[in-house]
Amino acid sequence: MAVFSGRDLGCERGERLVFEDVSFDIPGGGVTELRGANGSGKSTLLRMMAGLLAPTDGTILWNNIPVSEDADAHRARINYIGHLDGVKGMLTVTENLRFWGELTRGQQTDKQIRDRADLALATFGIAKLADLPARSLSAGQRRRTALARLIMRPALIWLLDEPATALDTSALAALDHAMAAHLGAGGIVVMATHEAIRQPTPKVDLDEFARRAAAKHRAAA
Amino acid sequence: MHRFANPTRFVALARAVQPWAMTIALATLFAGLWFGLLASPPDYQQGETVRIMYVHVPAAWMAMFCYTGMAGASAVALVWKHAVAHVTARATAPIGAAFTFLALVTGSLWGKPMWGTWWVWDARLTSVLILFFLYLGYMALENAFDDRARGQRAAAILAIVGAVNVPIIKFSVDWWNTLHQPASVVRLDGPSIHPSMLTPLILMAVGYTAFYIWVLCLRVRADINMSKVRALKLRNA
Amino acid sequence: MNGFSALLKRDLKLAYRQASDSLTVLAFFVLATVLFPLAVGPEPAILARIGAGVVWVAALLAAMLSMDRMFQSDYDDGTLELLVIAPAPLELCVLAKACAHWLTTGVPLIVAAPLMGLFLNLDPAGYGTLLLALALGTPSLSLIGAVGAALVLGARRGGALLSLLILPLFVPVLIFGVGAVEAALTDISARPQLFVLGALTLAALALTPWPAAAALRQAVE
Amino acid sequence: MNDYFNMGGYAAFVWPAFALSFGVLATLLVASLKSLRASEQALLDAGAKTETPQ
Repeated sequence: MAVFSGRDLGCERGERLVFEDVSFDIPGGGVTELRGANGSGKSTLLRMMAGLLAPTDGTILWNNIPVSEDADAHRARINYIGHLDGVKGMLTVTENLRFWGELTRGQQTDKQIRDRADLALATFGIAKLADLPARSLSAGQRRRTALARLIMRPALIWLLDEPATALDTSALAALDHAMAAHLGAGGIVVMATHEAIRQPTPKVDLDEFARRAAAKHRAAA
Repeated sequence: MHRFANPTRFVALARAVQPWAMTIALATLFAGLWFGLLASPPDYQQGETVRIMYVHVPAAWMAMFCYTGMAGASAVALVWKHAVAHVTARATAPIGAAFTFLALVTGSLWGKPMWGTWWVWDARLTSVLILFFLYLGYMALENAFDDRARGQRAAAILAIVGAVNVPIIKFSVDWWNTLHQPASVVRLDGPSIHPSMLTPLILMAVGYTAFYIWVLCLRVRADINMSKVRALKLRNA
Repeated sequence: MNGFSALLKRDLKLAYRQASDSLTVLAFFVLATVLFPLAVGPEPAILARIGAGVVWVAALLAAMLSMDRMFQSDYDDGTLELLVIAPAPLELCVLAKACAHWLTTGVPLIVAAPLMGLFLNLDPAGYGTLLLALALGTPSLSLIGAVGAALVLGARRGGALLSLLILPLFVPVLIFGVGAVEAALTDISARPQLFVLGALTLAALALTPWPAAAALRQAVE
Repeated sequence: MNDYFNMGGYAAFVWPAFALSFGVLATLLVASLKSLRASEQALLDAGAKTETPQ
């Protein structure tokens, strides 16, 4: 069974130590919440999992093999939704989604990409916005378009950075539904969020890791 | 600060090298001056102005030497992620720029008596002028970012890209210069160098190199100290 | 390759919808050229003598106008960080961006160049070589510009800084570009200069994607 | 002695070249020394023992 894990991860930005000795193990089909105060490094850890940022210490592993050994395979395995939506204002919603489908087209035909885009639009309830230029969308609608990107390219690991921002109840329901389907198929979801997720989930609490590291420093001093 | 790629070892090295660099620099520069100004004959063609060569040619060599050093340190910094290599490259930039500036000014001071104008589009002077802009670009990019680490990495990439381009620029400027060769331009270094002129030249070159290493040690130590100060402030904050 | 074509198609679509951008570049090119007769006087002999140089300098500065925005909009709306971690190779994305910049900026300059030759009383015998030299030289401007644009992402006053960084790197292209036209005008063969221009572009094609991609990766870190 | 300083009529070029060269290098040296002293002082103020107990 696939497992996404991290061993003693540490991150230093400039001269600031963001976090150290953070470890986690997330089995297939598992969802994990990143918890911690502002500035504890939730987004940084998520970006590190996505491969945007190399860990200063420690390693990230997939099935106990460091992901750095095959970065392309890791990139194909993840779908990252950050703070920024990555939506081009001058393109329509459909064009935005189709672009992401075409970018990693593989053997898919145009028709398959179009169908997948329609499915993504339907999943997040923005089918009626399909031909609107993205610049005229509201923040919530733009966030739904960003989330629709999860459907455009199947990926084992979903890395969601506060996905629920600007989402209304129906969008939240759509997100839960999509996540449930993804988890059911053995996928993994790592989410940095503040809202309480309905069902209790395993947590990676960065404040807890910070307390432990501080204690270790005090003990060593 | 534990990720600082053993700064303590590097600081110890800098402190060990510094006094040696200082003594060599002072000794050779003094000897170079003595030979250059007093104990060497004027040139039969250029007369006393040939003495300017003793400060011009070493400066031009150092301009190239520092840029190569900067590009090398940047490559090490990017490949092995040694923050100390970034510090070395950043400490080298102003020294290299100073040498390039000196090469340009002394070149112009040397050109005036020979060609009657302060600036002449001689191939090497032009290439050194472009090199001077590469230095300015490096320093400007280095502190154009709020995040220091971003500036260091961006400047390191620029230094390497610049280093790849220097020979291409040199080639095209030489080609351009020969094409537009005005009849009156005499090649800058004139006749082949008489042995008695070689000693001051070599002395000055060694003196400039030792001076570079000496000032480099000073600037690297200062830079590492300031990083430690910032880290301490962050930790106590 | 589909990453390349998807990004190129999207960028050309965006450029088409914001056509004013390439028009302003073209207007700058014409305006910059027109300044010279106003400055040095309309005397045809002088203009003919400096014509090739003026056209090239104006083309080079015009190409640089839109260069710092090559990655800026993607950097601001989050598309860039998604491109960095997309399974498609980032170096190909850089090539697609440089190609889009060349098509939207370089090609209009080439089309307008003969008119500029007319303004500057350039001997018509030199038009063919001018077009050929621009066609061979402008791609390397876009490619080297891509490295510069990636380096200044997120820097204060990126535009001005970009020109300080890459103008020294444009010197070889300028020298051989003008050299080719002047050789044609003095009816000696311009082939050597054109070959060198082609070599510079091929070298840029092979070498610039790596530093540009490295600069993009550290920009989104 | 005087004609030596005359530098065969080129005094106006030889002396400024040397003076400027050593002037610029000396300024660079002094600036670097000063910044090192300042950094060591700042290190003291920040409460760490200095790296060189000078």
